Amino acid sequence: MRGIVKGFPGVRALQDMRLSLAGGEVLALVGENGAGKSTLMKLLSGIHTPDEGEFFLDGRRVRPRDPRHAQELGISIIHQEFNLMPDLTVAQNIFIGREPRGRFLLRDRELNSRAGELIERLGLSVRPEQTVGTLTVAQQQMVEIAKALSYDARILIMDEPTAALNDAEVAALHDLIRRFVQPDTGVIYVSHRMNELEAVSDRITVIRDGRYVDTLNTAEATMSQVITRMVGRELTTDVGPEDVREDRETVLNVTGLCTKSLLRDVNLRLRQGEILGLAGLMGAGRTEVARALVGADPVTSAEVTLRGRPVRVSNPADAAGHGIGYLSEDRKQLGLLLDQDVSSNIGLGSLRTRFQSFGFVRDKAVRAAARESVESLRIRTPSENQLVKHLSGGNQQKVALAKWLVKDCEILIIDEPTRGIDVGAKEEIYRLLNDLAQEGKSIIMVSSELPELLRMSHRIVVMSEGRVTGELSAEEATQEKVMHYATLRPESERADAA
Amino acid sequence: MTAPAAAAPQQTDQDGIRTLVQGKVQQLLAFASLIAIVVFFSFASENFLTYSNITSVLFSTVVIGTLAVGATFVIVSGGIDLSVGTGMSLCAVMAGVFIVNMGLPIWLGVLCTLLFGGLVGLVNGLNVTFLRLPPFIATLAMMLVAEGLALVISGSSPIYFEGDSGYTDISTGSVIPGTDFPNAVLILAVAALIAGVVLNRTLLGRYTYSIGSNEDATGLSGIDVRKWKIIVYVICGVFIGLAGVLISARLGSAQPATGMGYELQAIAAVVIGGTSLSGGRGSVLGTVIGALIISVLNNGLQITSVPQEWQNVILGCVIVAAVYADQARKRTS
Amino acid sequence: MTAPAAAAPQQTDQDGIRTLVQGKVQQLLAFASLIAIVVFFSFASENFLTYSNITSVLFSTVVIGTLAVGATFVIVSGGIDLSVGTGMSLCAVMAGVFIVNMGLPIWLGVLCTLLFGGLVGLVNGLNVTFLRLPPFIATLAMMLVAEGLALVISGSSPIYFEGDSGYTDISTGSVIPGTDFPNAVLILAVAALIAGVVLNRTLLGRYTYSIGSNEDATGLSGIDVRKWKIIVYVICGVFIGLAGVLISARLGSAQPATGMGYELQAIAAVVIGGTSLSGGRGSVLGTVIGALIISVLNNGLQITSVPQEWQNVILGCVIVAAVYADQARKRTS
Amino acid sequence: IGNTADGDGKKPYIAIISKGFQQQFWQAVKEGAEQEAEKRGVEITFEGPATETEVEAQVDMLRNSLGRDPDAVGLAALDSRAVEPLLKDAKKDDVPVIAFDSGVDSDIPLTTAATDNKAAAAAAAKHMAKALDGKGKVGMVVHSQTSGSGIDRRDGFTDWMKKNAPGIELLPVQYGAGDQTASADITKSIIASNPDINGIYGSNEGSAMGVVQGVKESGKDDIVTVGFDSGQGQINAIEEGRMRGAITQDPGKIGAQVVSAALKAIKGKKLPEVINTGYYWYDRRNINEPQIQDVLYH
Ligand SMILES: Nc1ncnc2c1ncn2[C@@H]1O[C@H](COP(=O)(O)OP(=O)(O)OP(=O)(O)O)[C@@H](O)[C@H]1O
Ligand SMILES: Nc1ncnc2c1ncn2[C@@H]1O[C@H](COP(=O)(O)OP(=O)(O)OP(=O)(O)O)[C@@H](O)[C@H]1O
Ligand SMILES: [Mg+2]
Ligand SMILES: [Mg+2]
Repeated sequence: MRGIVKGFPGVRALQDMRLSLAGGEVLALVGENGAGKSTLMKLLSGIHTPDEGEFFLDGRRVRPRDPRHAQELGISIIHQEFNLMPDLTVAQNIFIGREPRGRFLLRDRELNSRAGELIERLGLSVRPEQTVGTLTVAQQQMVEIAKALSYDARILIMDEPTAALNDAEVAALHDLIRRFVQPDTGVIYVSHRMNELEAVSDRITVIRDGRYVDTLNTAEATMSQVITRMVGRELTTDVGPEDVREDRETVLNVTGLCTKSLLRDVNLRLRQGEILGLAGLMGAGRTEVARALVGADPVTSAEVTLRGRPVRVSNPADAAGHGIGYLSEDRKQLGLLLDQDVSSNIGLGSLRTRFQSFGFVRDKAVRAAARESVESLRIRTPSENQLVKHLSGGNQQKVALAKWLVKDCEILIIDEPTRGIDVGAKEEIYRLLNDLAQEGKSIIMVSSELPELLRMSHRIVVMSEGRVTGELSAEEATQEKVMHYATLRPESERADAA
Repeated sequence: MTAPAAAAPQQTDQDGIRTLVQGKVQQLLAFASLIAIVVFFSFASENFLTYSNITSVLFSTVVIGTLAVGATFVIVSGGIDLSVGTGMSLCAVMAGVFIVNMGLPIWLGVLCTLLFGGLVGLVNGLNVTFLRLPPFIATLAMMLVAEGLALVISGSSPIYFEGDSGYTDISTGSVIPGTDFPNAVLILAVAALIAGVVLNRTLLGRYTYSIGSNEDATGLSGIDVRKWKIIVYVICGVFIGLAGVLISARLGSAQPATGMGYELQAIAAVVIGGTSLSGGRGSVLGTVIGALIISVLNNGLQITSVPQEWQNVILGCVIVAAVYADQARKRTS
Repeated sequence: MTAPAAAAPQQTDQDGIRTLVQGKVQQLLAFASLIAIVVFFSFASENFLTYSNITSVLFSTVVIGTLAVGATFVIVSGGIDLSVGTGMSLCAVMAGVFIVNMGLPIWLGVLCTLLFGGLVGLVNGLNVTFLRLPPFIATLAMMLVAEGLALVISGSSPIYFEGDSGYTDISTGSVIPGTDFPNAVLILAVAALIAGVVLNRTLLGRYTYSIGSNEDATGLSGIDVRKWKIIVYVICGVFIGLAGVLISARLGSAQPATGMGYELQAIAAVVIGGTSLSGGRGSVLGTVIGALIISVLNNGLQITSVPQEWQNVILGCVIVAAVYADQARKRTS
Repeated sequence: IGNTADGDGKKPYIAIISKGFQQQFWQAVKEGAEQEAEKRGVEITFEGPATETEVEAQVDMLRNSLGRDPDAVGLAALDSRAVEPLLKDAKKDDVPVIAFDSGVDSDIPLTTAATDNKAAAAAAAKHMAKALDGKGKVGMVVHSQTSGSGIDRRDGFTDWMKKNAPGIELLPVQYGAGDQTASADITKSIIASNPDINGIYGSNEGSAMGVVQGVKESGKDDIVTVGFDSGQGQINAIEEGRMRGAITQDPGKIGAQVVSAALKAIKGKKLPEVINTGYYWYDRRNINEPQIQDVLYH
């Protein structure tokens, strides 16, 4: 493709963009948040139409009109934001539009068995007849992947498929990709995880500010070259945790946390000024711990003390009252008001404490704070009045995070805080989190990116199947040790899990 | 709202059997509210559980039930249809025009009426998809237009199906030999069965749930959302036409001014039956149970001679209790 | 549905000025439909644009307008309130009980009525939050209960405010010296103004939009969603009470059976005014314009002597046209 | 301004506001008024709210029609108090007001053309009692518990029964909003809970037809039904013997009287205080008599 231009009201998303994908290769597409990657992919799959420019497929000029047309052209896409029907089952989602059927009726048995085969082939941990709305974000991501792979596509576009995945699942996905690539098929792979580009891609195309910058052969390029081209400057990656003295006060102490569905006897201790990493594989129960702590889900038993005083947190408002904040891993469903603007979103959590007088909202103050966040997190938006749904995925994530940074929480529980955020901005966020810890705030950080956890945490608690299986200090923690505990099967009563 | 399990169609599969049984149990539990009410009234009045009273309860469910089954499609797809009530009067009037004024044979007149109902639905569907009007507005407008047109076409007076005693048999006759079990009830049963199969087992049904669940994602999956939405409204329209036939056959006349208010009752039946107004979830069986709950309550309160001004008060409280119990059960199971 | 810019609160700021102006222009354009209708009728009938007819139109907007402004809160928060119509009759009856039967002074009677309205809203709010009933069901039940209670309490006959001519002055009197401009219109204006400020500028308003936009996300942001939702229903209830006072003062009597059907008109006014039924978007100004569009159309069609059976047909078509034009403009701008 | 009637050759204009519009009864009133208007060379408009509970809508209609500068107004008020201020306005502008159907509790209307609903309902009760030989159980399906006509036709019926037919047991009144289907369902419930019922009364066309329908569907053909109003369905039912008989008013005459009285008022002539428009009992025996045929509407 060449000469692609696409504008939105107030934004020029793409200018003179070009790209080429050869048969049998995996092309990685990288760029900062808001650089225009997703927009480009949407043009390819017929969701948007370009203002200018043209696409060529096998030398023939094509113009994807709509998603169906793109499918017919052999283009299959995994969107950055999920496009799943929460009320339908996994199988129904995967084969939507291609249901096996007889003359009149659908053949659901066949549907389920086909989905079952596919799921098995991909090694997913879901059942075909599970309702998608009940799955975790990571599982939903896997369903998206299964859906895209189930088309016999020639070009597979994956927009940040691994943002919500664990290393193990990422490896499995890369396996799949390698199996998918045939001499006449190709993959465009968008990711912010630099280390996986080496593993999966053949070439890397870098874009910046909606413009084409360069294309490198993965084998010849170093990551710092890529990053420099991406952000237009050198990055320093020197942030790491400052030491926390052991004798610091314990802020939050949780013992015997159980929930109906998964958690069994979880114990946690969080010290002042500490960043506590929570590691585990998909479905280990980290998100459940976080949600249980802020009272978003009911717990069957738990003893929680806050600075030594026992407290009962029965809903997130209580938690907020105690100075506990929670950033959800699911920004779209649980984190953001998509139809509202950036400043409303950023101000939401602290309206009552920071931005009101006599019940009236002080809009100027909200907007000033929002502008500050936009600057410090480098949120790419025309103004703080832009609606959040018009931001790129990574920038939405930054807005969700900014809401909690603006609010002065004593304890911050952040679930996959850097999901979909580019390398440059990640550094900013790490720096900010570190500063918070320095100020004496305590942070529980859930992340599926082990390197990130290893780098940021003072202590790492590892979970598996709803139990805590290990605890490692920053010094002793290594990738191998964490994985060891994460894959440990607690001598669980498998019966009651079933 | 929080109950995932009233969810979309259930499948049969080795793995899925547990889900299936759970689902059935829950439907059974929704049914339980109805049973509880029936049991209560059976004790409250000896006249309640008689053959003739049961038929009359079923008969009184027919019109609301038919409208509600049609509306289920629209509501599952995430829309709403306020035009079912006055649309029904308009269709009844058109049945009169076709059969009485134009002298068409009954079967043809009925067919034309169903098609006319489909036309009403088509206009709704086009307004919702092509003009992109909110369904509430599009169908509210149709409600007003249908109310007016029914009066205009009929000249504001009922059309009587005089000579055609065959026509009233559609509702009040009985094909079951030796009984007076009204055909209308059988027609509703068959229509609901077909609707249930369509919603559960066909492409159309699948896409209806899909659109209601996430319209954008459905579109991005390459499905022509507009087309299917229009079809959904047309189906609802055909049910409006059917209700128009059933009510006019029951009364022996097309009453042009009788439909207003039925829409709220129909939607209430759908929602009591566990279909979510935000779309994506629901079932025809639930709707039928919802419609039955309403008519059993009405009948039971009348039969136990509760003073009429108290009937609505009690009706409101029982609806709250029934829906609450239903939801609470779903949450815990 | 697709119009982003009727969105949440507008801000004033250097940067925001363009957005602000755009927002205002769009509200102006929604207003344009109203103006177009007014201009049309001015040409169609010389009796339309007279002082007395304008006051007539405004006066006839009062009750629907008041209910619609209250319902705006609920709808912006993502709920719905079907009980505003019969709730209003119940409040009117209670005003009669307080003032006529119990002999309270007028101001106290009115205050008690507003509180009673708040109580109705409180029950709705509790049913929606603690019993987790779908708002449609909770308020449908309240609609039935209120309808029944109004009849029970009043003994099914109107309560007349005979001796208290002061009471009717609340609606029909005029505080503007030398005119007969009805107070009710001024009261609606003031109430709408306060509601607008509350919805746009206060914490409550902001949370109302947030809850309507994404209830889960709002809750996880540490906001006590239940509490604020209850408050929203209570506010709507107070407006129901106010409407009860205004209508009974206008009619000089509390009519126990007059409210049914107002809920649909009130919700229609809200939706025509650009508030989305799925919550998160809308404005009080839009609602007032929506209510005006309905009453101007009613008045204009009556005053130009359009045959009554055609009035609803035309009303429906104009609503489609007005809402479509409004949305098309929003899309292009 | 009120007097465009004479000088400039424009036809006089009479605005008529009724209690309803869609029901047969009001359509017949409208027709009578229109025929009279044509004959007398006047222009009229006729409108009414959708149901008899919509007091405010009627007030708005009256207000709007006053805005059209009528030469006279015909009004069937749903609630007298509610229209009082507007009647005062009319008087101020010298617009004569003719009340019809039920009286307006005010001295402004120059005359009232109405049927005595209570007396009419009493007549229905009398015929019911006669048909049952003065004993048995009687149910009532009434169209409204709040509107004037509903209350009068209920009370007229019950009062007469209590006073004159001690052998008749009246069941609690049920209300069906005049909706035929709802009234039919109610009738069937009444029959189900009182299998020994002997007669049922329906207080307007929709209720009466619903009663007939309900009786038919329940198969208890020996139940005596009496009703109110006429209409093709009711006439058929009476001819086929499914209904004993009904009270009809003379809506056409009411409409005509309103127009002619209004014309007299415009010309400044004196009017009687009440114009009784009468009511008639009709049944299988007398239905074909000319004076009955005259007052039946369909
Ligand atoms: N519908 C829209 N309306 C307005 N602006 C938009 C819209 N969609 C995208 N944009 C803008 O276009 C730019 C490119 O967005 P895009 O989603 O392509 O970024 P991206 O490279 O995928 O970023 P990320 O890594 O965060 O996913 C952004 O500045 C974004 O704000
Ligand atoms: N709403 C729900 N209904 C049913 N099961 C759920 C629900 N939410 C989570 N689960 C199940 O609970 C388990 C734990 O999920 P959780 O989200 O806590 O894991 P996690 O460690 O955060 O993993 P990840 O986020 O990577 O998937 C999963 O197996 C998931 O299927
Ligand atoms: Mg992106
Ligand atoms: Mg998680």
